[in-house]
Amino acid sequence: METAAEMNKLFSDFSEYIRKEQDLKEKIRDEVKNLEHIAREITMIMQNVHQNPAQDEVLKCCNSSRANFATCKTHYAQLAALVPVNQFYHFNDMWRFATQKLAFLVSLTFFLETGKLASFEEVAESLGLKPEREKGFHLDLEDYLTGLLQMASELARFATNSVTSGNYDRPIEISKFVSELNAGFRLLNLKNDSLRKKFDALKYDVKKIEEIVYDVSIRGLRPAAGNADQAGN
Amino acid sequence: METAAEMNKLFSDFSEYIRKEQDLKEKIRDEVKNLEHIAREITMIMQNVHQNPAQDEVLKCCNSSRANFATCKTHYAQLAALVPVNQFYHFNDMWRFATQKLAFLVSLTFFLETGKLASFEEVAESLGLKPEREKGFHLDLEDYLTGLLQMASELARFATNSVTSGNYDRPIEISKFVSELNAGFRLLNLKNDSLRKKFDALKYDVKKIEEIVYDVSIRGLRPAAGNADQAGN
Amino acid sequence: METAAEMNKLFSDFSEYIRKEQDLKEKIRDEVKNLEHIAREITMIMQNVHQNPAQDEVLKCCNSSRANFATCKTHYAQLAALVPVNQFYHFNDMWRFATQKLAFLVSLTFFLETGKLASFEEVAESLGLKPEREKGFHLDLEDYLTGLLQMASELARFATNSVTSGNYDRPIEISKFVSELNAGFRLLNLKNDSLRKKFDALKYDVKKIEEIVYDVSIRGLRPAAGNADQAGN
Amino acid sequence: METAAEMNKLFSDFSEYIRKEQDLKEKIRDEVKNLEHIAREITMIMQNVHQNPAQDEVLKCCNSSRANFATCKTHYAQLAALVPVNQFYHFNDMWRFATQKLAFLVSLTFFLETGKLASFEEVAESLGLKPEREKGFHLDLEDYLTGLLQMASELARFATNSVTSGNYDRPIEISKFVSELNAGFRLLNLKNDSLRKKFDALKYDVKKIEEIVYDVSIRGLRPAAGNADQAGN
Amino acid sequence: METAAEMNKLFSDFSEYIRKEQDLKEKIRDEVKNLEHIAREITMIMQNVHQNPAQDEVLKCCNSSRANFATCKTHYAQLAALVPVNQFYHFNDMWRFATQKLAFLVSLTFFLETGKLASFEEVAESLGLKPEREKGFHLDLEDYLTGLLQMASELARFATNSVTSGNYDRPIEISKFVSELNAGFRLLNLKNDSLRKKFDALKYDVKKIEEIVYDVSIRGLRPAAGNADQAGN
Amino acid sequence: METAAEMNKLFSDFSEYIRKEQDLKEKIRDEVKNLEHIAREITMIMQNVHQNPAQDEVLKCCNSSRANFATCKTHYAQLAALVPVNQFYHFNDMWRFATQKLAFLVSLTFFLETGKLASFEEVAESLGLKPEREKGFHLDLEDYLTGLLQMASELARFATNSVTSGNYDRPIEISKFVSELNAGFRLLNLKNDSLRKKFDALKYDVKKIEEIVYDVSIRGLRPAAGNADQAGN
Amino acid sequence: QRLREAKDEQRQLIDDSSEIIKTFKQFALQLDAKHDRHERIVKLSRDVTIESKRIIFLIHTINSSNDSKKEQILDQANTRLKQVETNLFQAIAKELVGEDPHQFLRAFSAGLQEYIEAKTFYQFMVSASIPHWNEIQKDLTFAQEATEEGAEASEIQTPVLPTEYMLGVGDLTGELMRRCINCVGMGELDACKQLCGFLRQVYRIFAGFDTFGYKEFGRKTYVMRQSLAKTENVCYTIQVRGSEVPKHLLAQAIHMSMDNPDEDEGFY
Amino acid sequence: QRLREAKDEQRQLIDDSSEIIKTFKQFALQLDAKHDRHERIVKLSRDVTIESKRIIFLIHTINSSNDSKKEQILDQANTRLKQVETNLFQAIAKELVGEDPHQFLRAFSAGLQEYIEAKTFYQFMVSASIPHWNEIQKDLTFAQEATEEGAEASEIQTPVLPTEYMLGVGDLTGELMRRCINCVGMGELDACKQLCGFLRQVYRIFAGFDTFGYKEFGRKTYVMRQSLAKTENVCYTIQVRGSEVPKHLLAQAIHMSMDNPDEDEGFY
Ligand SMILES: [Mn+2]
Ligand SMILES: [Mn+2]
Repeated sequence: METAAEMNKLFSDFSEYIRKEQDLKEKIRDEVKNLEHIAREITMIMQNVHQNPAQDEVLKCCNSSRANFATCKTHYAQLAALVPVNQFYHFNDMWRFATQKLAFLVSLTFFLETGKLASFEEVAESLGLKPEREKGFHLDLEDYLTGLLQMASELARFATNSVTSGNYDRPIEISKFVSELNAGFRLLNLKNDSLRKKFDALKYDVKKIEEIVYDVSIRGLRPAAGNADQAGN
Repeated sequence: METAAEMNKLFSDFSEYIRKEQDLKEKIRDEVKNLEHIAREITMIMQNVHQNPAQDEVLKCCNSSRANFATCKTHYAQLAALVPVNQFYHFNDMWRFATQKLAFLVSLTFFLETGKLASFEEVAESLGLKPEREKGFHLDLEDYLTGLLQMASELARFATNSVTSGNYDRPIEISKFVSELNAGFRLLNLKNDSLRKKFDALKYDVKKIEEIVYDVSIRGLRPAAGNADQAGN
Repeated sequence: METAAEMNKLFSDFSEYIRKEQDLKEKIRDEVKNLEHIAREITMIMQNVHQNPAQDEVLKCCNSSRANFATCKTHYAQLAALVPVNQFYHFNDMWRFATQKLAFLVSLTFFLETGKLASFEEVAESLGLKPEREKGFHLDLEDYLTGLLQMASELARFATNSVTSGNYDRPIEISKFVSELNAGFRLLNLKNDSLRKKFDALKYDVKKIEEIVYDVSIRGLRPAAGNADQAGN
Repeated sequence: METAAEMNKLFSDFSEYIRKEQDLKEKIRDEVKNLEHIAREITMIMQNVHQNPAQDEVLKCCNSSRANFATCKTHYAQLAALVPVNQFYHFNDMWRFATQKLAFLVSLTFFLETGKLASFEEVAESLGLKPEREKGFHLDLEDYLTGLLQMASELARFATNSVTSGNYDRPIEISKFVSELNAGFRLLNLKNDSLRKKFDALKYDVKKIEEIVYDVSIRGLRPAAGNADQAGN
Repeated sequence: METAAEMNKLFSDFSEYIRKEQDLKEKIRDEVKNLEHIAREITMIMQNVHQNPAQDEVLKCCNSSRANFATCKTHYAQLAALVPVNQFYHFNDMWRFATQKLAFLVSLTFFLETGKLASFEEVAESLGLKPEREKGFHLDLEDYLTGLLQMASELARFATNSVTSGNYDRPIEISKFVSELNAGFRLLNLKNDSLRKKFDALKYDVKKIEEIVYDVSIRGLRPAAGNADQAGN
Repeated sequence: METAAEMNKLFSDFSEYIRKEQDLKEKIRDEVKNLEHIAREITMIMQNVHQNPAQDEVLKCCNSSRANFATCKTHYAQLAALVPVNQFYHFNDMWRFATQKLAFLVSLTFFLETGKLASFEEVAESLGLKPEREKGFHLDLEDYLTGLLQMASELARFATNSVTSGNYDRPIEISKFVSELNAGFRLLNLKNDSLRKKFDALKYDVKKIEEIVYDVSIRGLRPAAGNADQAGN
Repeated sequence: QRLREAKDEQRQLIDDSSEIIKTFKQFALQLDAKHDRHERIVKLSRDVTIESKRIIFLIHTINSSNDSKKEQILDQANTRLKQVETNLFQAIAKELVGEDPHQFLRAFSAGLQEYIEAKTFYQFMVSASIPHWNEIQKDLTFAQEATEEGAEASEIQTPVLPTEYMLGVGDLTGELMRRCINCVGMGELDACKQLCGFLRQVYRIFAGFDTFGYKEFGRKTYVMRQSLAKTENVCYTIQVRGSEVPKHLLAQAIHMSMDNPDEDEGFY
Repeated sequence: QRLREAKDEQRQLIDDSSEIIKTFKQFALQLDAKHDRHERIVKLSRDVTIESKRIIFLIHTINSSNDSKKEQILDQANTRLKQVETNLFQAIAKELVGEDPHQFLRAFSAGLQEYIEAKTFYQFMVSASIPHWNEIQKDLTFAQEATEEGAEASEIQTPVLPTEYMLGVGDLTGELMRRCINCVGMGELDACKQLCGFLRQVYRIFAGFDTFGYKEFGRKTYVMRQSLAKTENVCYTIQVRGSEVPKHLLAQAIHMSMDNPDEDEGFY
């Protein structure tokens, strides 16, 4: 019975196809686990800045993180090798969470080193991701932005602990930075999704940091040079 | 304040990016509506086969459907033009349902015309879709398979109405075909997802059709030539 | 403090508004209860046709129903007196369910009496409702249509019980009628609402009735002249 | 600090009160477990009727059930002794499920024995419950009605299995009975509660049974008057 | 057909019974609406204490509330007249919510007047309820306790607003009171029910109030003994 | 019919098995209730430290707790007698909650007495549990860890109340301790279970305590010698 | 629309011999007309929502009560509100002529509520009070040109139902809470207290409603209580922090805490 | 495993001066050991599940009770079941040596239940009855080689808990329902009745359990009732259809209704 044989062949092909996809998912999952592991490692390292907010100690942590980011590149490269170029979004949910966390850690490290915002391209580059969808395995804009919001929250805590350690400069620097970040986010027309919710939380971080600056200002703990006249405004 | 300006620029870019994506979705949605509309049209046309299962009438319906499939090509082409090649899966859920229904209608039409299974490539071709992911805007295998299961269910109903109209040949032909289809699906290692559920329903369609064949056989309504000896087995 | 006074005025106006609306709702609810009560009565009467599908018994039930429809008119008149012009759709949900059920019962009665579809105007007239919004308290088109769909479902059951009582004519008559109804509904652009859902159920009723006709046909019980010989094969 | 001491005293009293109530609940639960155990036993006994629907075997099962109902009386008496007269409804939910199940089993047994509906008083009497609220530990009307609905569902299954055993009489008898039950329930103005939901299921049981009678009728298996012997085939 | 007539009679009786119960419920609902209306009135009155937490203003609100509690007694008396003595718990859910709210309002008023906890008997007496189940229409212990938990939550808010108005005394008084309440509740072995859930919220209220006292203390705003005038600033 | 007999044997064996297991569970449940009761008692005692954080008062509470821990030993011994060897984890869920709470209370008491972490062995010994599974009825490591996390949360509250009482030393001591604990927990590979969730909450406790130390520091209330001048700026 | 036409064509093709089919063709036209009207109103409503949200956003950019730009911004907001009324609500009103407006309420409810939120927010910033719904109704009532010869000119309107109005006011409280938080940043501490007082007033009234049968009110009251709590906490924070320094230094200190208060505009 | 090592390294780097840190390093080792064992058992269990499902699938391919291939298929099923026992369950048993097996029950429960489903399905096809769990326990008990010198050889096992056994039997009913439906297609009408009887027996027993505290049983009983109803409906259909022709013609007619009954193998 010829037709039956043909149909049989057809379905055997399908079966093979489905099996392959399941295997692929398994491999992706393994690679993502590696990324999540590194993310946890870096998180642990960066916890130390709260204990010891002196700039040279902070830079040590940053260096240590940077070494780990390098390792990420390898894993993202392996992930990219696994995922066919046009199927990025077919599997995207599997590594989304890890990427958000790593974006957070890169931008935190960057800020602590330079006092500046790590641009989208810089974060992508640090993790070995492409900055544009068209170019292949890329950093998704929403994941980058989610990472920035996580950073703002961590910086609020860092401002607190800096004061406790007698560093009154840092909260002011952080306040300026997070204020600008807040202004930036307000430019985005965020729909009512998960990003929007996280953005609403940002306002509280902003307020918290401002209160610290206020505490420092009102007690004259603000570092003098150049700012004294401004206070007289 | 230079940094603030930079950051402002950065976020304006993001804002633009997000706006564009929302616009794109709007356009995709419009195109999908067109596809869904055509699918409803064809469904209406194909309803007529139950009323009048004579082969020449059936073929008229099939012709009428084919004309509509041609129109689908245009819309799929427009959809393909909208969706960047590597973002197929980013928006896939938006047209999945329409594609499944169309795959069902193509394979039904094909079977009624030829008595054969429309292959994956033939269905893709009829709708103007690529048969392989790598080649661009393609037909997803699961959508094709879902379409086949919908067809089996429709054929069970068609078998009933054929008998009512005095056509005792057709149920036997359908029975053979759906039996083979069932055998094919059994080759697939389907996980417990929506496809699996729909496949479980197939068994009842198979049983239903067999009962009709049984009814026909037991009353000697089966068309004679060549099969008579077999009945004596 | 003037603002406080203004605010108080605002909110006491609002309280007054709400209070009046709730009073009105209470009155409407009482009237609707009466309608629901009658609908239950008629439902009970019409259950008898399944027990005894002989046409003369069926007509007795129909007569009995008709008497009850007359009573509905009074209650609808009272309802109409309560509801301000142009607020029909403000309160519509309260009697929508009862009206749908009554529309179902009227059209069922009508079909059993005449074998025809009760027109929109006939159903409205039977219940003492206006056929157009402009003319007063009216029958909503969608409620009428919902009633028809309920009728189709009841007719599927009636077809079953007719066969049980040895009446093989009726299923064929019903099949023709429901088929036409189905074709009619397919002409409508139904939105994804409750009417759409009920229309989806019509598919199953059609199928069910087709299978009954199938059973009757294959056993040669079909009464039409030309088929008698076929059954004898 | 006097107030604190007072408050402590107050809460110790509450604690004692709560403890007592929990103890009482514990005792009630033990008694209810006994009832549930018996209900399970009877359920097991009554399962046998499906395997062997011959009337004499059925009656054996019924006798066996009756013995168990007698035991229920003791446990209900003990329950009544535990529950203060005005707190019946405070704890009612604890035995509601068991009582519904037992009401179902009593009415099923009664129907199989007599072909009639066990009245409310008969069910109450069988279980040793009072038929009226005012008289003490009573059978709640809703529990009785719930039991009847469960019976209808079981009878649909019994009709199926009777046919399988070649007993074509029984479905007709059951159909008549359940039809009347259905008409009765339609008189009740059930609100949107759990009973209402179960009542909606009755519609399906009625239909199911009607279809069995249909199947039997269309194949000429329906026993004409006096064809009792045919059932014995 | 005699049985059918009997069954009809049976179900007519049930129908009558159900109708009576629904009528009773309707009457109870009306009475409960009155109670809820008063509860809302008092809620509105007590909202004023947040705007103006000065003790004399607070006492004015309390007086105004007390007048309303008196009216409750009438409605509870009418409710008691409607509900048969042994069916309290059959309908209890209908007024449970209102009673909890009133218990909350009584105990809040009492605390604001006296700084003490209103005992179970005092709350019952204020609302015209019996303090014991056996004595008739009573206050349920769980409703009383639920009221207390609602009060704790409202006091947390009141502590906040007192500080805003420059009253640093009150939070300390509230903290002591709620702490004791918390200790009392910890004695109770609450099962996993709705009360338990509300009790879990108490933990947060306690913490919230402790943090207010903390804020006041660390800024040296805490009135030393005899510093009452400071609060007036 | 042999098979039926075999089946009956099978199922009666199983019934027997279930019955025995339920009896045992009942006994375990009673014993666990005793443990829960003691845990509630100790919780109430330890609430007092928040009211009166002076060290001598705190120690009184600790002594009082210790007496209760001794009673636990008896109940754990009885529990151990009930649970068959190698079935500890079959029933573990029944006392898990109580043990976690007791582990929390022991480690809290220990810290308040000594300022140190109660080791796993010390907690096990205090409750009369074995530190290793091989040695008998033991303390589960995860339950111990859960207890520690509950302690951290309670210490955050205690830090707040210490400041309220003018004790500025304690928050700093607590901060150091909880920081170390946090570092310790970060060494563990926690799976996504309940322990992981509670560990996530630790983050908030750490932050809360850091903010208290911040408040104390910025107001120059920090008692350490070298910081005094800084506060004077 | 295209689809509708295609379907119409299709209907032409279908056999007219059946009475039922003929009737259903009529039904189809009726249903299509209703759906089309509904769709058009929904689109207008969506535009109202978007523009109202933007106006709210604009009002949030007001920086300080004595800011020179305040009046300018409010003028702009007012102009845009007028545009919404004339361009969009008039169009909705036209669609409703001769119809039962309640039949299409669901189509324009969202837009109407958002517009009320914007309108009352605007008015609150101008006069510290909110207009009665009767006032707003006036702005949504339009003179209709006599369309046919001899027909006299009449009034058409988009109805401002009291419930819709009140739901809009409910949402307003959320914006006022946001405004309060922003005010702290700008050192406008008195404004915070004023906002808090107003929110309490609104909450008190909502708490006094019988929300039975008005589900949305229950939900909104709950959300409003949270907004109020946040606002009260802001006021509390101002008070306890203010306690540490003389009052007149407080606002100054808060200003100091921001580096360039005057350049901040647009960020808040 | 790689990750574990990385974490271990990390732990080396951390300052050991703190007593707490030292202790937690110990805890980490303990937890890791447990998790690793758990993971290994889960992997074995997953393999058991996959192979058991395949065996069930294989048994479903048995086509007719007098099929020459029936024995062949059953032999193959038996061999593969033996392999599961020796290769996989023995490995699980080794992991459980010296442990409280209940601590890891969740890790191997799924596999064990699926294996029981396959095993009882096999046995049912062989003897129309199912083995006692004590019988199955024997197959999952293994002689352990004396690992250390002088140590005496002993037995190790993967425990077959009665509840797990019964849950597996619960799932078996689903397979038997499927078998019943397939039997109609193959014309094995007597087998249908036999299966239906067996299902009733199992359902009856499940209905008699006190499922209080055994949530899964409640759920399974419900599903089982549905399977039973389907099976009863199959038998019903056979009966009413069979009524239309003499019995001896029925099976033949059913065969006739399939074109090439002998070539169908593998499809069902
Ligand atoms: Mn808003
Ligand atoms: Mn299975």
